[in-house]
Amino acid sequence: MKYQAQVEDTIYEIDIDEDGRIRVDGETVEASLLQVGVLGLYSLLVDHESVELVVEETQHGYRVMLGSHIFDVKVADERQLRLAGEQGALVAPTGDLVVKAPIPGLVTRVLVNEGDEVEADQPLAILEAMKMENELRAQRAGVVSEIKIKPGENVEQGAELFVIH
Amino acid sequence: MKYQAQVEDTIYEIDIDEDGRIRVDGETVEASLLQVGVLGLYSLLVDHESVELVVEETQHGYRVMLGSHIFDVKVADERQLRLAGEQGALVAPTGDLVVKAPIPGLVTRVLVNEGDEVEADQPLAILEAMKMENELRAQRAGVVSEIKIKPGENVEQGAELFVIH
Amino acid sequence: MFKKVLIANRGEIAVRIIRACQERGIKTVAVYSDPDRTALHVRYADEAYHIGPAPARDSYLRGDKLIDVARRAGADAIHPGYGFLAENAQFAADCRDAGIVFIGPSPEAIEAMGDKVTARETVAKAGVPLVPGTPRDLPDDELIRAAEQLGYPVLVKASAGGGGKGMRLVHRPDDLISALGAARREALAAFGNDSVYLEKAIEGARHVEIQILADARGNVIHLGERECSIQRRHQKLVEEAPSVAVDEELRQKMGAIAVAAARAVDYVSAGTIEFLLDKEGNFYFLEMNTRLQVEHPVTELVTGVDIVKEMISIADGRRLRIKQDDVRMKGWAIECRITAEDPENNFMPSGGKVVALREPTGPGIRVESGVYEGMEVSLFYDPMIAKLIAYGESRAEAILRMRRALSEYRIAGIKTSIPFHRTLMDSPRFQWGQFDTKFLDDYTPLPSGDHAHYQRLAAVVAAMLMHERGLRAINISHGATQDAGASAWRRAALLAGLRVLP
Amino acid sequence: MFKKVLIANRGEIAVRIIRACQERGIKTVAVYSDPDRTALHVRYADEAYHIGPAPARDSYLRGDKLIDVARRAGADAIHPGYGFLAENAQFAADCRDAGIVFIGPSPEAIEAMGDKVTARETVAKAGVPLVPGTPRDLPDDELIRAAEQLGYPVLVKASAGGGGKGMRLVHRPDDLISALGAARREALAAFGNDSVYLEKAIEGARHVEIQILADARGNVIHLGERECSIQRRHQKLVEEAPSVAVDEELRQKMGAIAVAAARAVDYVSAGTIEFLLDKEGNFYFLEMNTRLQVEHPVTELVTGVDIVKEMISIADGRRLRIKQDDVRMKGWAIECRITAEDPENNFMPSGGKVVALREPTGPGIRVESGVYEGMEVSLFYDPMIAKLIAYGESRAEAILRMRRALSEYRIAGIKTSIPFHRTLMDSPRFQWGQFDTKFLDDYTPLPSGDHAHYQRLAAVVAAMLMHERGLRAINISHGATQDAGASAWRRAALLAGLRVLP
Repeated sequence: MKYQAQVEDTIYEIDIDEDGRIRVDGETVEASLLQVGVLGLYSLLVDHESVELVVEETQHGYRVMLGSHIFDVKVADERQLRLAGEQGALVAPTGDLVVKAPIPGLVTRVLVNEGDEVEADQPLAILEAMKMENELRAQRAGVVSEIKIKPGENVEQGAELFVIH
Repeated sequence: MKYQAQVEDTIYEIDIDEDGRIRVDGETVEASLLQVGVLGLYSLLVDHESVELVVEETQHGYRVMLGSHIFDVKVADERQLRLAGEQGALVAPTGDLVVKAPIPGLVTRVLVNEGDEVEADQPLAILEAMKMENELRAQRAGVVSEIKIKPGENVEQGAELFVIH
Repeated sequence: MFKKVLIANRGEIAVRIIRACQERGIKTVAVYSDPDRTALHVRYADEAYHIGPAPARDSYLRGDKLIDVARRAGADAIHPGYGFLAENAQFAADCRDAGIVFIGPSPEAIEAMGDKVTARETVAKAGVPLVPGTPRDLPDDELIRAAEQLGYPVLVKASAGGGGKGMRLVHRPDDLISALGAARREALAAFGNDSVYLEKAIEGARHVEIQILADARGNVIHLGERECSIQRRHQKLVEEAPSVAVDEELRQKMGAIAVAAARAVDYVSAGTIEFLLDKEGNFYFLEMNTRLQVEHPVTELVTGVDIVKEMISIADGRRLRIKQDDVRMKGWAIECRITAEDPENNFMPSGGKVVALREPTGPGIRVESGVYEGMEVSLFYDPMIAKLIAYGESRAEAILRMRRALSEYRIAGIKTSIPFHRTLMDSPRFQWGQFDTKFLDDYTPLPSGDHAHYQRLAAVVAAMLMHERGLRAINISHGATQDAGASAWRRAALLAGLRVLP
Repeated sequence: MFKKVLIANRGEIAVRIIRACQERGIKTVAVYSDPDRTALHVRYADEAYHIGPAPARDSYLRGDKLIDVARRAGADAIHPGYGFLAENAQFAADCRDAGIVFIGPSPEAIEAMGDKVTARETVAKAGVPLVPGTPRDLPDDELIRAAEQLGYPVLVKASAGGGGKGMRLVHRPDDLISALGAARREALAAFGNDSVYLEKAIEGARHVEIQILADARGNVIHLGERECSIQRRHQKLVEEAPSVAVDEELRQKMGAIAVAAARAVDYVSAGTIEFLLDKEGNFYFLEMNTRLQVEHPVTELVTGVDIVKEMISIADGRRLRIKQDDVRMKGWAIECRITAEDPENNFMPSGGKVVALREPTGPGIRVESGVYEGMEVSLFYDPMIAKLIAYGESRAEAILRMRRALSEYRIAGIKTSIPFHRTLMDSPRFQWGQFDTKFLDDYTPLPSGDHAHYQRLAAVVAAMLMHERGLRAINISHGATQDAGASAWRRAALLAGLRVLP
């Protein structure tokens, strides 16, 4: 079975055959991955290197924490790749990005206006929670097409706050 | 709902009503019992006393570890009590007791003969495991009615070794 | 000695105090809000009482309920920990009025040090050097004029409270008005009081504090310094003892000044005098924390003194068991605060359920924690959930142990500051001890040499997990029963070098 | 310094050595048998190699495989830990021949001290006092005559090996023949050699041992004593440093004798000289352990010396960093061995799956462990799975901390020695330090005053759990779907004061 895994900007072609042999971009690796008693904690031995990692499932793949690194990996199998056709399954999504509240809190300030162009990482609003002010930033560049909150509003975790086009 | 719980030689009458109020031998206690994240670990608050305990299910009830104590509790509900009739559901079992191997090992010596009367705690055999000799003792007094092993035999965990009548 | 102590707090500090009481043979009473029913402090205490819903103002800040529980439980003393009511003079007074010992300083000492402007005036009279600043309660226009005289940069600070709340650094006159507004809002929200004042910002300074212990018989000693310059938005993240910037001569000088500051308010109990230490070795009084400090363990490890047990003895009226000459710092200790915050996302608080936990152990490692497997980390309270402390014979050994321990620490299900600390321990500037309180403002972790390698491993892991899931799906759909499917999946998974524990 | 060290061991000691290497910046190579694939030592090491099936003779005792793995992995040294190949002179020689440094003494020193009779002869020449005894390899009839001359009670001991295997105490001539037979059988099974000898049994004696460190340049120092009298069937269960029976004068006397014993075999590395100490302060050489000892942490805590790191430095040819005059014992440390044994059932080994684990933490507590949640405790290996060590400024504080830590320790799914240690810490004779090596022979835990109270709580808990299960059954059978049933059950459970985490 063939897989494509994307981490940051790099795409890896991974092939796992019926006997469990693994090739990464054509190179054979010896790997053993075992869950170790508790949810999400795994022991990986790869060509004798020992790595312990924590894995969470995400919408398009897995979030893998190893060492002091955290990687969001998107992964697709042969079938998904075929369905996606020439483009590949792992092209970055386009269109609208909905910015949601990562924590519940009080909106103390809104720092952009509808129609503003924003950079990736630009602050959009200030959310107060646990008596601290937290900056909410844009995950990517774009145009603020909609603002769904006002200063003084209390928002729940996951509430939609902005749409960036 | 009425329950009878036996620990060692003491029997407790416990009543839990529809609102969760608990009476033990007629005395009301305020109790809250919560599992705390991992299997078998519980937090008990009883009349404000805080106790953490580890619970395992057993054939007739629960094995409860709290403080440095370990209690085997037999418990029966109203329905079981009715079925058991006058005698009560918690009468000690009579008849044959099968002594099983608590660990796998090599039988190095058998210390009793068929027909011997044995006391509770009397050594029955020596099992060697982990390079150590381990004494296997009678759980209760009785007569050795059957010996199912010979010195030099390897036994698996749970293998039947003796019958005490 | 006390028979029973109520701990008016939660989390790691409540656990720390319960342990100290147990080691003194004193019974303990925990209190808990709704979400804390199964918290460690509830389970480790001898007794536990419910005091209200999640918001602190309805539970841990309700002094009346706490005193009522203490009475019902027969507790003869209350330890407030830090935060919540620890520096609330009214609560300390209410305890006294109720005939319950408050394990901490007198209401008068809390009051005198609690308002920062009064505190500055009081210690200045005792000869303690101050950073130039303004009186409190000035209106904005007078503060603006005062800022010109002090010279920029200036620091806006809340008159009440601490922990960096309501604090703002201002470099240019243009930014002062908005900073005053923000600071007043934050102060009002945090302390119910929007009074602020200005201080000249000392640039390139370190935050160095002195731990003191004072008994009710007039004995006051200091336990040396702690270095707390690794801060983000005025919140300490890493502390150590001793400080690379303090030699024995400076230690005794700062210690003597700290003792004088404590004596100025007839201080009794454990307390901390915070100083700014500039590059030339000049130091200035910042404030006094009239309570047990988060970072007290680093001092305990280098001096061998159990500060919490000493606080309890002092509150019981006993004489300090140690004299200044007995205090020797030996070795080096570093503490990393483990917070439920996402260091990859600007330290945004991160709640959720702790699905897996493994704490580091072994030589030289101490963990102070309120975390357990299955815990729901609530956004109602402070995000600091644990502290990891490493001790070694030298600073280098302590850092190496901390690196080792951080690499063993696993908290799955929530985001924590652990990855931040791992990169910090690898930072050459941190390793050389070359930092001031601004260190984190322009801190970028060194690009790690193993990033590309680990990225590839992450990709392999994701493919293996997806492969495993595919095999499971196939086998379950082909299997006659779910059980048969599961065991077929197990077989298939084993073929692929995978195993799934039941 | 070494670039990479292979750890030829498993469990807590492999983890301990990996940590020491990491803190020295040395890469580590773990080895594992089939059941140990996910063991902590495999996960904590930088690399891991499979070496065979579960039985130690096919894996951890296969010196040839270990040397082969060291070559393949590019390891320049091997640390053997304790047990397995740690005192196997042939393995040490094979390492040397393969050009790999054995982190331990020379094969010659292991050989000289490994055979107890040779060891006695060697140290006697160096002026070390011995317990009167017989030569080895005598037939039973000569041993029986020799016993009469020594005077009863006598101790039958195996010539090879240690750890109490093949040892028998005999009080009456009538029992000697059967004891000789049993000891020979056990010795043959354990060491492949049925040679035994006799020693006069010293009654009322303590087991006190001296830790020594010796470098390759002729420097030999001792790190004071450890008290190891709390033994069951000659297996140590609790150790402490220092010993209540040793004052500074006796310490220096025993230390000097221990150094002389080490010098008698040109010893290099960490090692331990075991003595019997009688009530009059006379002491007799028992044996030398030519390896790292299980109980080394108590010495580390009171002296501040990291013994494992010192062993690595010494093996690298470095000079000892400390001199005898620098060694100071400060405070008190106690270790409890946590074994997978059932103290309620004659310490029968207890395998199984660890379904829940919480290790104690906090001030003065150190845990050395190979246990993790989900671990299958195998009966193939030694039942010691972890060590709990408490440090305090006095023996009383160390005991109180140990009690506190034991009360926090949770290992569910297997039986462990924790309940035994809890009652031991409450024993007045233990608290007063009044014990010898026979202490456990007639030890009965004090009847605890809370037994009846806890018995009642256990009954309440069982009824509540059965009630909860009944509610669940009712609600599931009434619910339209399983999900609805589960949530109805949750509601019902809440009514009953119960909550079930998902």
